[in-house]
Amino acid sequence: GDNGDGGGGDGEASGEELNITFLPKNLGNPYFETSNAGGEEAVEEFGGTYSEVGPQEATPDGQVEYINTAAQQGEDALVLSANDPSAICGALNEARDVDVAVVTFDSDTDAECRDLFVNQATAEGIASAQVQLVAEQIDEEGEIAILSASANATNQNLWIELMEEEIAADYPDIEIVDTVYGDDDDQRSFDQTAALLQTHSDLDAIVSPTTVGIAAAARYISDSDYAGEVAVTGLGTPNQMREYVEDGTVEAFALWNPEDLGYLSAWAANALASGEIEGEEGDTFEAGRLGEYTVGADGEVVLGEPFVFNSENIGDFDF
Amino acid sequence: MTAATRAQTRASHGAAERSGDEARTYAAYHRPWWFRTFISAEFLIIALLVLVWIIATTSVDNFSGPLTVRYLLMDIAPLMMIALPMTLVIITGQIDLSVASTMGLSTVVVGILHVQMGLSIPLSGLLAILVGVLCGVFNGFLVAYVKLPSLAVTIGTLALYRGIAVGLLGTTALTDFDQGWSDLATSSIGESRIPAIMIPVVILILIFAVLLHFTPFGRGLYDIGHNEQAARFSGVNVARSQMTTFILTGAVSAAAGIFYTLRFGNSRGDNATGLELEVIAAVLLGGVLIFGGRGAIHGVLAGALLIGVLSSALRLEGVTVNVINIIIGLLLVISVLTPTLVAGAQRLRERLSGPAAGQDSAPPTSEPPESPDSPAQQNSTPHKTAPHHESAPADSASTPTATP
Amino acid sequence: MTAETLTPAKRENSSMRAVRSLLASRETAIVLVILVIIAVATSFNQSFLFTGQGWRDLLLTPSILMVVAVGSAVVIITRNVDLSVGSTLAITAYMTGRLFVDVPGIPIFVVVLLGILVGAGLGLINGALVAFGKVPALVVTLGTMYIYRGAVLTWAGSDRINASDMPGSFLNLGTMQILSIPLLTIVAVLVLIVAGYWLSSTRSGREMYAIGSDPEAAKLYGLPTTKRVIIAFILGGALAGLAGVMYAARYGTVSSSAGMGWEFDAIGAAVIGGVAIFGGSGTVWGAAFGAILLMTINRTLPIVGIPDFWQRAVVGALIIGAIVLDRYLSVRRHRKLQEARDKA
Amino acid sequence: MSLSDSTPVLELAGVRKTFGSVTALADGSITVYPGSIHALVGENGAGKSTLIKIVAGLHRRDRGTFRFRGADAAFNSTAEAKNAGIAVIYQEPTLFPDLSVTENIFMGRQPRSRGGRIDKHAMQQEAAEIFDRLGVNLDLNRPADGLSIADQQIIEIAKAISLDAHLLIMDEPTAALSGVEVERLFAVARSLRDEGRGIVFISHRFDEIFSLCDTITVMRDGSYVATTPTAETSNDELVTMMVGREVADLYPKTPAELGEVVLEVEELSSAGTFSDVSFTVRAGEIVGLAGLVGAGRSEIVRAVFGVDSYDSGTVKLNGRPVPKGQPSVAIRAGMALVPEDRRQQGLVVDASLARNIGAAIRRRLSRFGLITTSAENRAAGPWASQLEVKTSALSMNAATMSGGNQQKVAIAKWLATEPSLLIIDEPTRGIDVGTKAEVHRLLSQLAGEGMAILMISSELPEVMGMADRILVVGEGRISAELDRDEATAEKVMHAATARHEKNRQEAAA
Ligand SMILES: Nc1ncnc2c1ncn2[C@@H]1O[C@H](COP(=O)(O)OP(=O)(O)OP(=O)(O)O)[C@@H](O)[C@H]1O
Ligand SMILES: Nc1ncnc2c1ncn2[C@@H]1O[C@H](COP(=O)(O)OP(=O)(O)OP(=O)(O)O)[C@@H](O)[C@H]1O
Ligand SMILES: [Mg+2]
Ligand SMILES: [Mg+2]
Repeated sequence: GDNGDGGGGDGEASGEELNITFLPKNLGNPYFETSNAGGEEAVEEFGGTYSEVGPQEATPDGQVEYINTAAQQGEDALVLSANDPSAICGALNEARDVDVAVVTFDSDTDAECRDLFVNQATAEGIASAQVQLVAEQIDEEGEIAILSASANATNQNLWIELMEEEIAADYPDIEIVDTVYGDDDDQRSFDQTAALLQTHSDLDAIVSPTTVGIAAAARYISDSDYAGEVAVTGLGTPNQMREYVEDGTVEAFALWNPEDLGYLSAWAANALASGEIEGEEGDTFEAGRLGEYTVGADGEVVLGEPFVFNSENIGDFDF
Repeated sequence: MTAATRAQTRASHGAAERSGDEARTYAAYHRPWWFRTFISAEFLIIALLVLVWIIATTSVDNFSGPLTVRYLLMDIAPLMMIALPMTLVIITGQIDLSVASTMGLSTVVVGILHVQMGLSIPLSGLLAILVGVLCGVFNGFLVAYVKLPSLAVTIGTLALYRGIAVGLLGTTALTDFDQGWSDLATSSIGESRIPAIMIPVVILILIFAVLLHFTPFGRGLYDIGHNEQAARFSGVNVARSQMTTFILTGAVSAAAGIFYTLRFGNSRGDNATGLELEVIAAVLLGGVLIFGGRGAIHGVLAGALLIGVLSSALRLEGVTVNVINIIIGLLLVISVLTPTLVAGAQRLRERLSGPAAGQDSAPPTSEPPESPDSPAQQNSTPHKTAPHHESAPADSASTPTATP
Repeated sequence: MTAETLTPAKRENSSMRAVRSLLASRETAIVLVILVIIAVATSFNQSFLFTGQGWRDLLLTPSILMVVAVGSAVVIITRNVDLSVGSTLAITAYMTGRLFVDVPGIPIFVVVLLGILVGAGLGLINGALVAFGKVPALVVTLGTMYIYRGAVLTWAGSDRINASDMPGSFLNLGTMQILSIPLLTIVAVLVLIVAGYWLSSTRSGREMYAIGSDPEAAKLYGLPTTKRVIIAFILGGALAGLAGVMYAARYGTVSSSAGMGWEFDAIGAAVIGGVAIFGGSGTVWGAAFGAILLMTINRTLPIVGIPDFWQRAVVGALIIGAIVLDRYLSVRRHRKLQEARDKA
Repeated sequence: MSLSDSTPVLELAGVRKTFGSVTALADGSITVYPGSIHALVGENGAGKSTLIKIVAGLHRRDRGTFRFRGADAAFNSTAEAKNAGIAVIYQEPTLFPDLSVTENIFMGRQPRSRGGRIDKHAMQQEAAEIFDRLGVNLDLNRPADGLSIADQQIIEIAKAISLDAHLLIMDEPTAALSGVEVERLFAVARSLRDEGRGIVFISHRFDEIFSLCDTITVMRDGSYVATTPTAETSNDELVTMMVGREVADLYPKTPAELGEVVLEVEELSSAGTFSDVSFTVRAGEIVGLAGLVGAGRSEIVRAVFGVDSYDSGTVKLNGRPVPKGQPSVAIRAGMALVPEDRRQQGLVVDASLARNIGAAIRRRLSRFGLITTSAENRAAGPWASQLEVKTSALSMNAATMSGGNQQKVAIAKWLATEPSLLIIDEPTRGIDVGTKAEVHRLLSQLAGEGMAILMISSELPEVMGMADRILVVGEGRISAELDRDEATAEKVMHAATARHEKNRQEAAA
């Protein structure tokens, strides 16, 4: 580890051992709990020190403090999901200046402020998986609304944009009537669902490309008069959604395996911090049980295709 | 010829006429200088700060690293800035809970003017400060002239200003700020580790220290906090002074908002949510009495720094924000509780040492059961507070103060 | 100077007086405002009121804040304030989930009881610090707000309770309706009725007002001020604790940030409802109606086409409006009395 | 009704109470028998209120004997005293402004019906009965907030009566009452006496004492002086016992040469407090404002000084108009006001001596807008020494000083502004006899140096001894103007109560 003149941190003391910090969008988010568990698993495999820090609220300024702390501590690598593409750039670059390897996953920053971005799936793939899910569930016609995380979440915004394009092109009878933001906060997402249903009485489906949102929407609808009337789909974790899939509120939803995402990100960080790769296009690295990955354009590494969960297969998963 | 010398001549005159005694002279202070310096609430918090700093330097990895001072100061710069005018407000016995909301509004205003409308940073900053001043005027008007309780008013404007900020931008964030200015906000002074923001912060500190401790205006603020009525009888313009303090908090909060915006390159309605409580915690930790009338700038700075150092050190130790919250909360409660505990212990000791007087059959010659200058007794004189007036003056007397 | 000419109709017919004071009361005014808002919202969107779901949400949404606001109102009436209720709510909400996870099969009523008890305990800490420590409530509860929130953050970490962690029978309570009235609303109304009756019709209740009206005079009267202040805080805590359990049932997911900012909403509701911030006057009914007003406005804004981002601004404007109105009314009353006395 | 063979209901002997450095009560003694109305008299600050606060459980005595109904007593709270059967009407009404008149009477012991519910009907009825007995007509449901001092005092009385106590203590209950109300109160007091209760009555009005009370205890400077049956004493004898010396010695005003008109007040009016007030004060002159407590004298001078606003009229100082509502301007124009309540208005008691003395001249003490503690110390020292303030250092808080010394500081603070007009409200209220004489000497000396002085005092001998000219205020109007030579106690009292009499006649008609 090369932690600058950090005053004898434990990185140096233990020689080869790498310090890797995971910084999710916010704490208490089950999605990141799962991905971070994957990260921890990987760090244990290659023998580093894993730590997890994060803000309470999913805001960029909250993340900056932790990025600064990581720089102070002379961590070897920082693995984070960005709350804002540019707001945290300055802090990230300062961290990189003191030789902290920066890997983003799940939600990217501008390409020039990180070394690698581990993408869960291509944005097109994610968007189109969700469009197909909702189209199937409402027979390709009707009003749908989108319940997103915060209005400036990079990944969500990109997916929403792509979904809008795809619907406009391929599904003329589907109309997106509203896009609202639950800020990845339960209560707010829950209340937003209620407001959506109140405001748009002819709504046929809610698509929520965020795990907190989809769970809140499903929970609201499951015991309301809208159960069975309004479809809910989007991106969710099996454990959170199990109940609603079983009671029929939710037919199917999609997600990649967040545990694998964290796992891959940790390996990528390892490869960077140990000097194995530079993060250039074409670099390849080993990612434990997932096999070998190649860095694509703009320093992007893609995990794979999203996976669709439904009542038949949900019992096979526990995360 | 000053008033004082004239008084002196008259004094000697009068004394000579009356009794021929020599005119009495008075010592300036009844306590030696070391007592005044070291036995004070402010010194206590400074000592605690130094202690925590030493412990952190010696036992927290990386605390002595090159980046710590820089990030620490940048983190608490808004806190320090707003704590200054907040000190003035609390010394007059009022409170301003709307500062963080004003700050949030200011970042939104800067964002809209600069990013969306293309105005330059200085111009949008100036307009944001103007908005902050307006926020302060609104608070100040309701408190000082309409005579509404500041607690209720600023709980209202806490929601109102935040609501306008969030309303204007929704949850979108504007992030496209002029890079030059953003770099300036996060730059350091020359080659040092001190962030450049400390230059305006130090200037503000000096201004507020002089304003509070060395001007008639500052003296008036203490008077208002101790006893608003007496202040008015002395010719202090109570309403105008209060108005001024609220305008100052508004303006400085807005300025802190500009720094915040540039540092994080981020204009969002919910920026700095909850900072008001941290500011108030810093001010109270620094020895300012919530009822008004007591406190000093150096104590408040120590309070703010203490919060900053604790947070920084604990974060480096991998302790998350929750434990930091608990520690700040405990410090706050203990700091306000200490005088009562000390007085209670004293009373207990006196009660134990004297015979149990004041029971059913108090012997006529028994010793005083209570300390003769126990403030609690003086306080029990029946006196009627005006209905709209806070219980502050009455209660403050019951909190034994640790003034040297 | 005597009062003869001032009040010619001394012993006015009591039922007439009741009607008149009802019409003039703050509570009536707020109910009217709420009704107007509901009418406006319904005219924009029929389903606001006339569907089962609309009706249920109308009643359900304000219920939890109502319970917290009732507790806060009692504390404010004694000339204190409790900033820690949001954190208390978070603790008991998370505890509720934890109990179901860690003690499988625990009876629901035990969980409810524990929620109330823990809330009361946290309130007792506040009350004891305020009453015995002679420390202003604002500072104490600011401190305990940090401490309680920190405690639940430490306890929960990044853990969160999901709907599937809690038994369906418990979650059903969150949405269950009895004769089309949601159970949580019934709980809130019961709390309100009991607290309202206690404050208006018992000695200890009236003493709350006396203490808030003039603490010094209360001491001269020989009222047990310390005890009463502690009771107020215990009650405020217990109701926040109950609200935490209700929160878990209603929202199904609980994380450590539950109830963030509720302390200001609860105080805001009380102030809007006519509870004077420095104690002595106002009713829990007013506070409860204030809570309903706040939550109903929140839901109405999007319906009438105002982005709900403006919701906090409206809340703030309402609070300011309410205290300015109170001030205006009291000045006017004083002037009238003054004039009446001059004429005498 | 024989006094000697029954046990006294209240017995105090050698009771002492100090507040910090102030000895409020040095040797408090009184013995009250059932079926007796016992007057407690003494000058302001003699310790009467302190004595009864000890009986009421509000203060704890430092030493001395306290027996209630034959048993040793020491109440730790007012609740204990109340439960034992002691009802107290305090000097200042202590009501809950937000609560109704009825509730104020019964707070903490409301009649209850089953289930602990307050029986509001019974409560109303009981309150109505008490008010009938007192012969007053008050809206029972209105809040106490905004009631006149008189009405507030009546509620206090009703409260005490409803307690049905063995001992009823009334600390200046009549100070704000009109003649009719006083008569009613006396009737009630006599009937309570006839029921065998003990009553302690404190008043500064001798006529009331002589018509109501059967025994009189006199106090002076915190100590017991004498107890005598009313029948065996006289007005003059009481005064001598209270004051302890010949009255004339105390007021050494030396005639001074009158100069220009300094203060000129024309047709000053303020709704509800005073109307059509016009007067002048000349350099070297002491003008006294006399009148009953509550007549509005303090309000007049507060308006003149600018602390309160007024509706119409003009104030001129040295020929130039003084804008209303701006004390800072009045101070700069040369006006000074030593207010009546030094703890609440005159001083910031939690601030140091130096800060207090410098408080009104801060602008003058600052250089380039900056003020330092040493500048304040330099300015304060000479004034403190001129007034012989007894304290150890300039940094001592005013709160640590005795009342008399606080008053000196308050005066010093205003003399430091070098005013051309000094307004001084109750200059010697609650300060000891020695200091009193010093203050009088000082005022006289200042007038001699050409200062114009406007003095308010409720002590008739003080006004008559000190003032060159006396303005009598009754119900917010100047009802008489008397020169030093023509002023007699009778004339002043007559003018002060003139409108009271008129009211009483109107009310009777
Ligand atoms: N709480 C207190 N702290 C300090 N000094 C006090 C306190 N209460 C009373 N004193 C002082 O004790 C003395 C006696 O006061 P007290 O009120 O008993 O007089 P009093 O005889 O009732 O006078 P008055 O006729 O004006 O009501 C005064 O000098 C007063 O200033
Ligand atoms: N708190 C109050 N509430 C209502 N009326 C009041 C109050 N204080 C004073 N007043 C009224 O104001 C008028 C003047 O009162 P104040 O006691 O100041 O007169 P004063 O002549 O200065 O008497 P003092 O001898 O006490 O100085 C009276 O009519 C009185 O009833
Ligand atoms: Mg008295
Ligand atoms: Mg007066």
